[in-house]
Amino acid sequence: MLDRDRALALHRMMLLIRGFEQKASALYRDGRLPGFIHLSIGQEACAAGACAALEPGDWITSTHRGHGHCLAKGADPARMMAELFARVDGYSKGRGGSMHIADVAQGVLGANGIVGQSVPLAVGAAYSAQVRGERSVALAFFGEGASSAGAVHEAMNMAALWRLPVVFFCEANGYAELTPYEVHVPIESVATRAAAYGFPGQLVDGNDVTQVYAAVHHAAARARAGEGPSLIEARTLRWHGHYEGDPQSYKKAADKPGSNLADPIAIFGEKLRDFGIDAATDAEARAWATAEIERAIAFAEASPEPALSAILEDVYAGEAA
Amino acid sequence: MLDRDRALALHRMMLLIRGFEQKASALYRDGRLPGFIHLSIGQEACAAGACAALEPGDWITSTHRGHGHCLAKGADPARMMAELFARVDGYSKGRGGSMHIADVAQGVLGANGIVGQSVPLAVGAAYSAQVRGERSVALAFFGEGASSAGAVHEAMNMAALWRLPVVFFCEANGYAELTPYEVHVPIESVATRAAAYGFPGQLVDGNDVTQVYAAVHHAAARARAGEGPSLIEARTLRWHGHYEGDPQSYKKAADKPGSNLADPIAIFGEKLRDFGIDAATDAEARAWATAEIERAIAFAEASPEPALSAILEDVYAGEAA
Amino acid sequence: MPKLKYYQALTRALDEEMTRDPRVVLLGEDVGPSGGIFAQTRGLHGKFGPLRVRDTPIAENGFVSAAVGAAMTGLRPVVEIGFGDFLTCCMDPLVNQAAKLRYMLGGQIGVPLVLYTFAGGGLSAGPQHSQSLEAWFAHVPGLKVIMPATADDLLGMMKSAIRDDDPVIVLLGKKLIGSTAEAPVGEHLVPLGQALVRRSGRDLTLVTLGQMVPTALKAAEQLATEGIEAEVIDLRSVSPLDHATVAGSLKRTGRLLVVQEAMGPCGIGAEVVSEMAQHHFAHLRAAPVRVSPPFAPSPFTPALEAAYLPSPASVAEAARALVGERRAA
Amino acid sequence: MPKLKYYQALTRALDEEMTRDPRVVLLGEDVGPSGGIFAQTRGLHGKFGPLRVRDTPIAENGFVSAAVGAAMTGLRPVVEIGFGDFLTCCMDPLVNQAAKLRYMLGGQIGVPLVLYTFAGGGLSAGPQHSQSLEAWFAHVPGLKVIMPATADDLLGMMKSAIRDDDPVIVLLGKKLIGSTAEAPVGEHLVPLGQALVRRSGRDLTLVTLGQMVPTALKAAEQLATEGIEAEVIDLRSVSPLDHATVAGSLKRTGRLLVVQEAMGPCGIGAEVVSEMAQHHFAHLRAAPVRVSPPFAPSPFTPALEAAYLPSPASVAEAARALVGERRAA
Ligand SMILES: Cc1ncc(C[n+]2csc(CCOP(=O)(O)OP(=O)(O)O)c2C)c(N)n1
Ligand SMILES: Cc1ncc(C[n+]2csc(CCOP(=O)(O)OP(=O)(O)O)c2C)c(N)n1
Ligand SMILES: [Mg+2]
Ligand SMILES: [Mg+2]
Repeated sequence: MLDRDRALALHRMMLLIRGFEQKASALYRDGRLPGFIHLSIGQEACAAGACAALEPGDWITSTHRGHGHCLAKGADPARMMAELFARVDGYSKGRGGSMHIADVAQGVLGANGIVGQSVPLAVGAAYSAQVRGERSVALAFFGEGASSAGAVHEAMNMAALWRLPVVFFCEANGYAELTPYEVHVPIESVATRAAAYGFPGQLVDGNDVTQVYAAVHHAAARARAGEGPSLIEARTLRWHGHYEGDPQSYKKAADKPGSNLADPIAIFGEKLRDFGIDAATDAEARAWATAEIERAIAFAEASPEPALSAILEDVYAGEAA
Repeated sequence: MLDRDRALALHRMMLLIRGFEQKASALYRDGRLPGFIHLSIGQEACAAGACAALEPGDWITSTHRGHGHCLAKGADPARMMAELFARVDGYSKGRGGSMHIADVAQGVLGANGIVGQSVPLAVGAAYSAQVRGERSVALAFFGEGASSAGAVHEAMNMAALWRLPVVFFCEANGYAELTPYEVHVPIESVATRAAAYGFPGQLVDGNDVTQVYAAVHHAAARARAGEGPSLIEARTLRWHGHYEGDPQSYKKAADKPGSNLADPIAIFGEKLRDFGIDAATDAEARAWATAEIERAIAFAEASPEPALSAILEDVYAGEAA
Repeated sequence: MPKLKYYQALTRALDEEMTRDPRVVLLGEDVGPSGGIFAQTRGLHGKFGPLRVRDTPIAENGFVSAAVGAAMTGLRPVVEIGFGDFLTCCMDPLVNQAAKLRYMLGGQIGVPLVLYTFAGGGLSAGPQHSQSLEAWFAHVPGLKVIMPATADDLLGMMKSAIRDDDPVIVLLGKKLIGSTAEAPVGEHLVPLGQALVRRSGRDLTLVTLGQMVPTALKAAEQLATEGIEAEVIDLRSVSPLDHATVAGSLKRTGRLLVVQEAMGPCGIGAEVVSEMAQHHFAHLRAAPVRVSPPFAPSPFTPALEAAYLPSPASVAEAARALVGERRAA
Repeated sequence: MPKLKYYQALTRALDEEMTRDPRVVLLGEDVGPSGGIFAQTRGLHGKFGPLRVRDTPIAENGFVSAAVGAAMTGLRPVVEIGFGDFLTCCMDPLVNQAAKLRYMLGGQIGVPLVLYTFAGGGLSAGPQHSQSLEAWFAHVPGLKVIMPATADDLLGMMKSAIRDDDPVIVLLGKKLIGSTAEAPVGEHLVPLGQALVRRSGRDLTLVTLGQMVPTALKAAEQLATEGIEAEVIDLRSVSPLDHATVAGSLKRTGRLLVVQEAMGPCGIGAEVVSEMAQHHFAHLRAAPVRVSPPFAPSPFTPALEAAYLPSPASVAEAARALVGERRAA
């Protein structure tokens, strides 16, 4: 299913996400980014694999931990970085920050600060496609913590009843804020819950981008064929804290920084050769990612702060500058 | 499991509920009861069977369609009727009406006008029992319509995580307001959802009081033994409209008034002899139920309306009359 | 003249707008084949089909949030929430999503969503089925909030709401469902954000809204027989709120009385009074007065509910006291 | 004197009350072994065990409703909601259940529930993590609402809230988390429902609350250097609201300025201004003034947020204009 081009694209995207977030982490530590940021370092295979399996006209909804999702669905790292810097060329004109990045033209309906709401929002997009007879699919990213939210149940039930073209992608990174999986999920796998709605559920290794890609590809095809929703749980690990600066004292030893953590980039790196990607191409990909991050930072730094008049912009229609 | 005494008690309770609600229906039609009322005629086996399987120290939470539940858990029909009449001796002092009847001393934590909330409220009562080391069990009544509510998912998940002594009793009466089961539930049975939380689920015939009793008895014993929650779906039929006065044009032919509807009282009536209950005892039970309803109405009619000063009573502590 | 009932105005508005614009869809509990509990959506499912007129499960948070997602992706959804009290079950999609998405997404999209619901008391529906929660939504930037009090306003404002590019909360009066107005002929649009002077008067400015409009008008009639002329202003929109119309009247009367069905603290009355006190202090020739129910849940008991809600008599009483103050002054 | 930090006051209140009363339990996301995201519950799980200090799943509606059920059956639960903005996710159990159950059940039970949350802006937390929603709850009979602005008030009011037999919503200031006060010695109880005059002054009554208290006090200091003496009243409780203390001050100063972080329309400021206008009109020697942010979501951008929130400078400016009006008068 994965040809060389797609494999290379996946590799490049994981590198871009990793690079973007490592840079964001460093910038945050240096006090250059305001507010809070939530990073998905270690989870790149989920964002990259899932979004690569979608088409340009498809939609995603994301969470508070959305940088990877947005990048993978085609958002511009430069405009994203400008948003982190709170600059006017950011996706939210610098007024939303990390938690509200969206690129609607690319199908990114937005990161979201309210845990669980990404799921019904995606169901709404899928309903929109159904009404208008479009072939778009909507994919909702959410965490295992979010799986407890009532909104998620309501959304899955509706999607099943209406046979909507939606993929529920539970990116289980081991924790929700400061508590582990088992504080939130009383069963072996969230994927089991698909049976509660009568659609298929599948648990995959979220550190293996090929598994993620295959599962989403299959689910999206199903959705597009009018066969309704699917649920995928991808198991991965959040390497960093819940937010940057989190001391992470609550983490299990094996999950702590410094442990030997499964690295989706390294795991896929082992397979590059099988896809006909040689070391030179790998090096080129790495250089490209680095250059993209540099471009992003230069763009962000060059972008001005929003004017004070922007406070009242975009509250209602017709109030853009 | 069911001895003669219990069987007779079940029979009497179903008669009482039926009698109470038929009378309420007539009174409502005559314009003697204000507001709206929701009746459970045809569903008596659920309330009677479930509550008979509980102990006096156990709790129930109920819904907008709660008369049967309240009676079966021991509420006084006279004080209930007074509430329907909006009189001061009603359970809510005449200020709540049908949808807010409670008798906390009997373990009835209240009917409730918000669909779904009966379920987390019961989970809270179960948590309370767990913290205090009491052996009480909480049972939540809810409809198949309510099963779609996020609050229900959140509650079941919590109950599973904390292994709480709670029984989730889904009284599926074929409709939620004006729409049938299949508009709300995308699978064969709500009972299937138990697997989403890792506790047992069971579908029973909600018109057979012995099945309901047995299932709840088992679930309550399990809960009391510290083995956690269970989910029971009982299939029955709402004979009347969603509210009294509902024209019911939306009903399937087989479910319409006048059709040959399964009658839980008649079904159990066939078995009375097996339990050693003869015709004379049956007649006595019927006379008792009629007398109880008459007592209730006399009590309600004799009770005064609340004084205008009651408007500000019981809003905050220390504001009782 | 043909008459139009309040609930039929809703059906007509939906029908006309769904006919005009294929992006308009309707979602809610029982809005489909059954035609709704008040017959308010009758005929729409048959006419526009099961995709555009969708019976939802009982999942207010979920389907309102889904409607937001649909509004972000090209539809113009209208959602029904049966009773205003159940808005407690979908605050997040309204307040943290619909209201803020245009802003949070830097203007990339808007959320052309309409939510209507039946609110208010007077039907012995009890504490959980009688509330008036408009003030909550007037407190939230990004939302518009309207409360049409007559069938023709409902028709015209609902149509404007559906054409509006921002989320609009429409609070309808349960007790007004059977009320009638002359049926407007042809396209009838009433702009949002404009109050209406329903009765002119020189002695006091009586500001009211929603179900209290008929009450206020009755009070005004009674007052007129006593020689007191109340100018009755129906706010119609509470966000944005047409302070200019209120101020214009106040300038002439010097007396302000606000009557609402909602709880007093932090209600629309508080907003109107404090806006007038702050910006039109010089016009106030007497202390402004708010009339609202006592601070308590809505009682089921008919006699108590009648005493709880503002009535023509209690409104007239407050007006007399206010005007008496003038006479004394 | 030993110092007490704001977040430590919370821990201490919980610790003391859980020690005193075994019915007090604590529920919330991350309140358990981790000790909370601001270290606000550190040590409690170890001391009181996993049943009384419960990490919940992310299910605000569910666990707040469960806490109501627990409160009906003998416990006195305290629940944490991380950010005030997430109150949108548990409005029903608060408004339709906790607030009304005593009434609906005819006084058979009460709901001794405390919900605390971190609200307000000033930390570049953006539109969904910066709101001040106290007005919603002040609009609901059956609830009490408090906003302690200092560590000692937090300690004393939280303890009173836990002992209160009615549901109490406690809105804490995120920006106040690291603020300090002198640590009260021994049992420290502050009654609910009482405002506090934090600074005396003859020229104007500056009413404020929560995170705006330090801002108002700074403004008052600046004003004092200019010869303007502001009396600063910290409301502390917004429901019930201590109008008497405000009126007492207003009687002396004749000038009213209300400063809040929440949106203006239907906010606490509207309530205070209209209450004073209605019942103490004669004391108002000038138009009362409300200061609040513009009607828009809270911007993430630090510079914009600083301009958006009331600041010592903008408050002082409003005070000067108000007092100038006096001088002109
Ligand atoms: C409704 C709501 N409740 C609580 C929070 C606070 N919160 C932010 S992230 C988070 C944990 C989410 O866990 P998970 O869904 O597993 O996503 P992850 O952070 O692991 O990516 C919580 C509780 C929130 N933002 N929204
Ligand atoms: C949160 C909420 N949404 C909607 C309603 C309106 N409503 C009252 S009863 C009902 C149907 C409930 O169906 P079900 O749970 O099957 O119970 P039944 O009426 O059949 O007993 C609805 C939608 C409500 N009371 N609360
Ligand atoms: Mg997680
Ligand atoms: Mg039902």
